[in-house]
Amino acid sequence: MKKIEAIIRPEKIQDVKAALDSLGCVGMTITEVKGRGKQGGVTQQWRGRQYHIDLLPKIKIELVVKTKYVDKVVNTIIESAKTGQTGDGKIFVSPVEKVYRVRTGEIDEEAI
Amino acid sequence: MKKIEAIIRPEKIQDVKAALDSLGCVGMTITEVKGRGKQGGVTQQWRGRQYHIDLLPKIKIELVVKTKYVDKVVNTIIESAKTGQTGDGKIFVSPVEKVYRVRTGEIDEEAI
Amino acid sequence: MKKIEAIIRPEKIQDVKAALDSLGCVGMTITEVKGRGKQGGVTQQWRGRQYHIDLLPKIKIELVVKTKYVDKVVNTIIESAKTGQTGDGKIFVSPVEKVYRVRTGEIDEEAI
Amino acid sequence: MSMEINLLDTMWVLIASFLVFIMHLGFTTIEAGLTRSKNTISIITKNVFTIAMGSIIFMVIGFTLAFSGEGKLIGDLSYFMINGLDSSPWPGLMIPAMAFFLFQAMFAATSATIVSGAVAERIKFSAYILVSVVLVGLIYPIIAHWIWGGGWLSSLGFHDFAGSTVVHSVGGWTALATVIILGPRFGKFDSNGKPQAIAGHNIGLAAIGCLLLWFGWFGFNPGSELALTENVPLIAITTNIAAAGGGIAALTITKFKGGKPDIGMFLNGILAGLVAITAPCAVVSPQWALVIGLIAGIIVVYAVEFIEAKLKIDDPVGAISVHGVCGFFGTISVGLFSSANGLITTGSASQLFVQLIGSVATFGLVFVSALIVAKVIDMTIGLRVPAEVEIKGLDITEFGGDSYPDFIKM
Amino acid sequence: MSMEINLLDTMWVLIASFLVFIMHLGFTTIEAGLTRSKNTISIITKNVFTIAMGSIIFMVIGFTLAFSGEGKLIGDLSYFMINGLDSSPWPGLMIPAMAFFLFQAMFAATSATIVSGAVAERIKFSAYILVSVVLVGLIYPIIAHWIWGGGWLSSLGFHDFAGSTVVHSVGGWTALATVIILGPRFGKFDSNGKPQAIAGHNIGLAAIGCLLLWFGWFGFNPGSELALTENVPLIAITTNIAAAGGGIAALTITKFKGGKPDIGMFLNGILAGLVAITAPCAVVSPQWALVIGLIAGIIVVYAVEFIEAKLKIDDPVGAISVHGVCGFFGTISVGLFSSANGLITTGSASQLFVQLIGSVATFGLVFVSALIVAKVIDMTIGLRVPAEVEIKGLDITEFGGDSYPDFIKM
Amino acid sequence: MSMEINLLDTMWVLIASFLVFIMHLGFTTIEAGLTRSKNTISIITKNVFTIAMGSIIFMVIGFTLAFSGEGKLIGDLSYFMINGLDSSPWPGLMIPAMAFFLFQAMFAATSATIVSGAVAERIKFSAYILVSVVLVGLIYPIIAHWIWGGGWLSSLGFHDFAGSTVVHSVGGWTALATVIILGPRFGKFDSNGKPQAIAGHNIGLAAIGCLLLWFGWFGFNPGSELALTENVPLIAITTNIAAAGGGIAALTITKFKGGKPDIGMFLNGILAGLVAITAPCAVVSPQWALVIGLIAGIIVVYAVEFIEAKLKIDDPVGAISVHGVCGFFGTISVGLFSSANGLITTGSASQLFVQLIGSVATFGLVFVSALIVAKVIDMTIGLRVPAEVEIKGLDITEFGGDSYPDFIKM
Ligand SMILES: Nc1ncnc2c1ncn2[C@@H]1O[C@H](COP(=O)(O)OP(=O)(O)O)[C@@H](O)[C@H]1O
Ligand SMILES: Nc1ncnc2c1ncn2[C@@H]1O[C@H](COP(=O)(O)OP(=O)(O)O)[C@@H](O)[C@H]1O
Ligand SMILES: Nc1ncnc2c1ncn2[C@@H]1O[C@H](COP(=O)(O)OP(=O)(O)O)[C@@H](O)[C@H]1O
Repeated sequence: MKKIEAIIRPEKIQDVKAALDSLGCVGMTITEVKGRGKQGGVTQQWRGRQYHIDLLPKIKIELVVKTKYVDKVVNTIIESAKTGQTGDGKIFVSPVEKVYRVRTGEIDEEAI
Repeated sequence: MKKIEAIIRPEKIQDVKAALDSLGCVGMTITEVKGRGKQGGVTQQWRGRQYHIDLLPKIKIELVVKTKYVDKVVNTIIESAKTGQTGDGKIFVSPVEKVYRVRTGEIDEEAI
Repeated sequence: MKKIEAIIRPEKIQDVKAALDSLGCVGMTITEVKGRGKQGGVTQQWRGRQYHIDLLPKIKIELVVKTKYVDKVVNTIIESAKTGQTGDGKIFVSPVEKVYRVRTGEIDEEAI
Repeated sequence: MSMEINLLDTMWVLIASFLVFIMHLGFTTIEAGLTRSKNTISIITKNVFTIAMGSIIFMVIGFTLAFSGEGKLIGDLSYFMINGLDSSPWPGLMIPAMAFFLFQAMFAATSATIVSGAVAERIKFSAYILVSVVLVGLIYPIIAHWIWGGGWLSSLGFHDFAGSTVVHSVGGWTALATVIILGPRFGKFDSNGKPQAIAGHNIGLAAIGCLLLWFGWFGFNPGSELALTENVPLIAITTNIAAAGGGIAALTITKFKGGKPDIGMFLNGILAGLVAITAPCAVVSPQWALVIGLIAGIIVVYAVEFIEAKLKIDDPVGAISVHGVCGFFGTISVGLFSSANGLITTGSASQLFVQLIGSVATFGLVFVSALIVAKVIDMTIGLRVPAEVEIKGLDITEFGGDSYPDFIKM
Repeated sequence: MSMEINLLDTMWVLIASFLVFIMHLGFTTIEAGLTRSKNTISIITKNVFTIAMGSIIFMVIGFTLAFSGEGKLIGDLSYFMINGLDSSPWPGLMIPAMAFFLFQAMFAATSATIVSGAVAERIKFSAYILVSVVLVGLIYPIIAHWIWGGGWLSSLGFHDFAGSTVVHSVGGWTALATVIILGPRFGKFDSNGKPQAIAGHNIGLAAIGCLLLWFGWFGFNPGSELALTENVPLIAITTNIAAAGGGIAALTITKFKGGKPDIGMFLNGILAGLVAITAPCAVVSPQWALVIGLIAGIIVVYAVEFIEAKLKIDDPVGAISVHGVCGFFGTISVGLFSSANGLITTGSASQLFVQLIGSVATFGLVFVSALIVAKVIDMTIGLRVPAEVEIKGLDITEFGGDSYPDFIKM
Repeated sequence: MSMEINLLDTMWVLIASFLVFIMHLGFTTIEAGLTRSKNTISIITKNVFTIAMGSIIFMVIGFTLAFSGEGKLIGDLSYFMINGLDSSPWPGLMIPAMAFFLFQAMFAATSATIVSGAVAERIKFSAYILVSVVLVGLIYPIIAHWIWGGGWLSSLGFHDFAGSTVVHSVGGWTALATVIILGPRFGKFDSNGKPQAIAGHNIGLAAIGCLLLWFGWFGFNPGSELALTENVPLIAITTNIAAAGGGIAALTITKFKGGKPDIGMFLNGILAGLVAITAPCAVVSPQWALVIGLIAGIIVVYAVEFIEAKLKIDDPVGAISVHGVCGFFGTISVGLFSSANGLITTGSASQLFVQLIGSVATFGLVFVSALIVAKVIDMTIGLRVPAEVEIKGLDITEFGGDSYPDFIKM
């Protein structure tokens, strides 16, 4: 099993959710995060004075999936989250050794 | 060392903390997250119109523990977080290669 | 590639960001979290009655970096985030198998 | 001259003006509360702008167009820049002309601030400025002239004591015309045209707004007597009981329709009752006022539903239903329930007929002229922000700020 | 008839009524601020409901039970639905009956809204509706009749100028009885019975509430003169200085008791001073008013502590201490500090004795009847929401909403 | 005696006092909104403390120093503890001495609450208490005596109708002196001395504050007539139009200077207009009032910029610019635009000269004495919290609380 962590634009969350739905991939956990990278940040103002915020709001989606589905899921996320402009985000895939379902105690592939 | 990530119901956080305490397992980091899965979401209303929220508030607990404690900790979490209804959450275990304590620079098992 | 997760004091985020900047390490994702550990928590009061909060606000920085940079980045974070008092935080390093850039579909080291 | 001034009346009208002023804070907070946090600076700036700009424009041009001259359709420029107004009594009243102006200025700006809620979360700030300037400087003064300034409707005997039509319907119909051109917010209707709920961000703010409006209405209606007479307590009572009735009716209906009592509709119901009683407040009994309030509270729930689901019009705070529709109902209710000449209370239909004429004529003028204004703006500087701006929120894009910088938001 | 109306007095009573109205916004915001965000829609709906429903019920039945007839214990139905009230002067006053009614209606609803804070975060909305309807429609009118409507306590010379007992103690004791049946919130006491702090969610809202209440009290107390006399400035001063004294005393005590100045208790102390001065405001000097305020501010801190830690009663906003206990103290303080017949100021104990009788009799009637009402509700439709509902919060469960949908909460 | 009391005037002054009271809620909310959430309890406690403490101190000592005796520089102790004040008319007025006192007490506390915003987010609570006690008990009374209490400036013909100098400049210059000693907030200037923006936390609260201040100003200025005369409507109009002008000017300037309309400056601009019109409100025409407002709105934008970028002084809410600088401008504007003797309106420079003398003398006395007070406090108990306390926020450290415990913050 693998964990897919996708950092995406907040405004894309509905599209990504819908795309994953149509893949039958419902389970996920999301977190509000802030990120920086190539994208330049934004300038805000406060009582006439400008200031720069380099950490921009992003959403992190975490999905644990069976290894064989990783490519499909990653591609789906890329397609539905892409705008082509800097700041679209990153996807990280990492190993997961065990999965448990709290409700039933089921483990690993049954628990996903 | 392993990282245990447990997604649980927000209302269970006190119970889980207490259970981990009695295990002597104090260190942890928690994050407010939202999740979806088998659990159906909730219907809210706004000025008389109903709408559906499929991402429900959850809490993610992250603990890095020595490998030998993993089973004990996981079981303790399962016991204290279970209600038996869909939405109880998931636990993921994944490898951690190195751990540092910022304050002292200690590493690995000393740092946990 | 490795993922570095650093849990630090919120008041240190500017210093850590600046230190990482000067290393040329710009990309990162941060999350507001709460943690407990050796640090004792705080006592607050509400209408004259005191209560204890054991989960204190922390910031989690996540960076995915090439394996060869791990030590440098970890040391930089330790230096810039340290105050010497309990509660300074932890750093965890774990494996990442694949990285994608959503915007371009680039993978792995090109995508970081 | 000073012989004719009644200082007690003067004080009453001043205090009523201050109470109407605080309604602007009511509108600001209720509209901010019922919209999303990414547009809070935008809506607040618009509402505060409205009272500031409105005070100036109404002084420069609005007052004279509304309240001068002999014209049947519009005033003249004899009080341009309120030149000539002083502390001598305003004709027909025992208060200084200055006091009369102040009260009227506070009124004028409320009609514009009504629009602000309906167009929220997507109108360009520059476009809103134009709409509201035309409204306070021209459209509102014309209707005020017709009904209160000696124009043709006042000659006809049209009765709109405190402005169900002059203020509320004018605001509501301008809002309707503008949002038709403006279109719904991104995501308000799904691909099948089914309306979606877009929750506001702060119920506490909304409640502050609603109760401040109720509070301010004690200046709006009782103050419109423009003197402190023995009839004023009745006006305060009818105002209060209609608000109560509107709220209770709307709360009850949502409970039985949707399964749960709905705070948003409850607050809207209170305003609906207040808007409806505004025309008849001085000529109905407290008991009929309660009935008017209850009916308005029912109307507003179904009007919101209808406008959204059937007309596919997006009105984030329900301004069209509350001010337009219930303003219309309130105007008509004079003809139904007036102790002097209501159809139900006295059997005579003549007043009802006049009320209908006035309401329809107002609708016609306001709706058509607002439609033209909105269309012209749309074709020139543009009425609406681009989609990305709307999605990111107007605060960060048009105003460069964040209304709650310390908080983590969704 | 119109000869006897004093329009100046009429205006004063109207304005005072409006100021009392705004106290409802004060209660709404302070109670919302001092409770958790998962119950904000619930508390707001209850408080806004209270003024809406209260206006109606008091018009239908409450007013006539309080202020009609010759009965020593309760009025009759001669003013049912306020039939017969008009603009002729209310007996003994120079203001229209309608103005008198409006002022009294605003008062009645405040006693119910006091209860709302104490029962917050766990009462069923339907149960709250019943409690408050009985309070405004029956219990409050009885006490008002006893003390202000020509009943037995007024014959005895009981002095409660603006309602330390009639309004505040009645609200406070009803709250006490109801929460005894209702029980504490989940988690308020740990397994050893030690009280736990449950922090509210918005200090800004709470401060808005406290200062709006202080503001509204300038209508509550000075308005209770029911005329604009030369004594009114004194009443405004005693009111203001007691509020100040109550706040400063409570702030100081918490600083020396708990180590840090406490904003929640500071706000409660201000209200304690206001509640206490409500009975004696017209008969004490500013200097004694300051003393009364200071004492009330001390009392409230210890009363909150005692009720929570010793009686194991959970009162989220301190309503029982502020309104019940300090209402009692204020009533007694007439007998202690009145310039005319206070024990300390004049050495005579007779007034004190009457004040004690009245306070105790009120406590008896209100506490017992509220206990019965709460018990009956509990045994029929149920007084309290199920535990899961309480844990999830009343907003999402009973009202289907979230008060701050854009924000991430704990 | 009662022959000489005018009850209408009395009522007016009472109502004006209540309106001035609500300005304290305005200050509380605008200052809380414009600062960070980690200091919200701190700022709210300070502001609410100010009105509570101010009411007491002004009763004990402030009033007598300001308004008693024949001294040219300061009053005597004949009204210590307001002994001797009763319902007989205050000399020269037709209102009871008690009413005059109440109005003045509300005024005095506002000058202290101005300081609270400038010193926000870093002053020790105990130090703030001392500064504000000295201000309300000594500094303010001296200036009030000079200008309104029969002192040397009133003999000179200095005209400050409602307190541009007495209240606002006194508050502003005290703030200036205190923040000079106090120093800027951590992070306000970078290592090159470049000012950084430190955003406040709640624009909704700030807007509530601004509009409540505007509302309260209808008591502040028109109430300062201390009678209900035919001139009062004019005063209300000039007040309103200057507020509008100040806001519109500031909003427009920020748009053309910084690229985006700025809500914070917009609100500051409104207050700037109000502060400026406070001295001349009774002696200028509405047209000149608009000009005064517009100029004040421009001044405030540049003053904030100058104080921050050039003087390197940190004033989180702009209190020095709004109250100090625009108070000065308003005082001068009497000499420029007064219908009776303004330089621009009549060509005579003598009044302008007197206005300059008074403004400069006030600045001298207030600035120097506040500097001494702040320095003495700094050298004894300490003026400022330690750096760690400031970084963590004053709420958790000095007040043991969190203003929004349910929310996740940055
Ligand atoms: N090395 C990294 N480690 C963790 N997160 C990163 C890293 N680089 C980028 N990110 C996350 O991805 C987001 C988008 O990256 P950015 O460089 O701005 O855009 P793009 O990937 O399109 O060039 C960032 O805001 C941040 O949250
Ligand atoms: N595949 C997954 N990857 C990541 N998180 C998941 C996944 N499936 C479920 N979750 C998390 O677990 C929570 C509970 O899952 P759910 O399916 O609703 O209940 P249950 O596990 O009891 O059947 C979800 O809200 C989500 O946060
Ligand atoms: N075992 C752990 N797993 C995950 N997070 C931890 C663990 N131990 C500590 N932390 C995180 O690190 C933070 C600092 O730890 P703490 O023990 O208080 O300080 P120190 O490391 O200086 O002794 C905690 O608040 C928590 O967020």
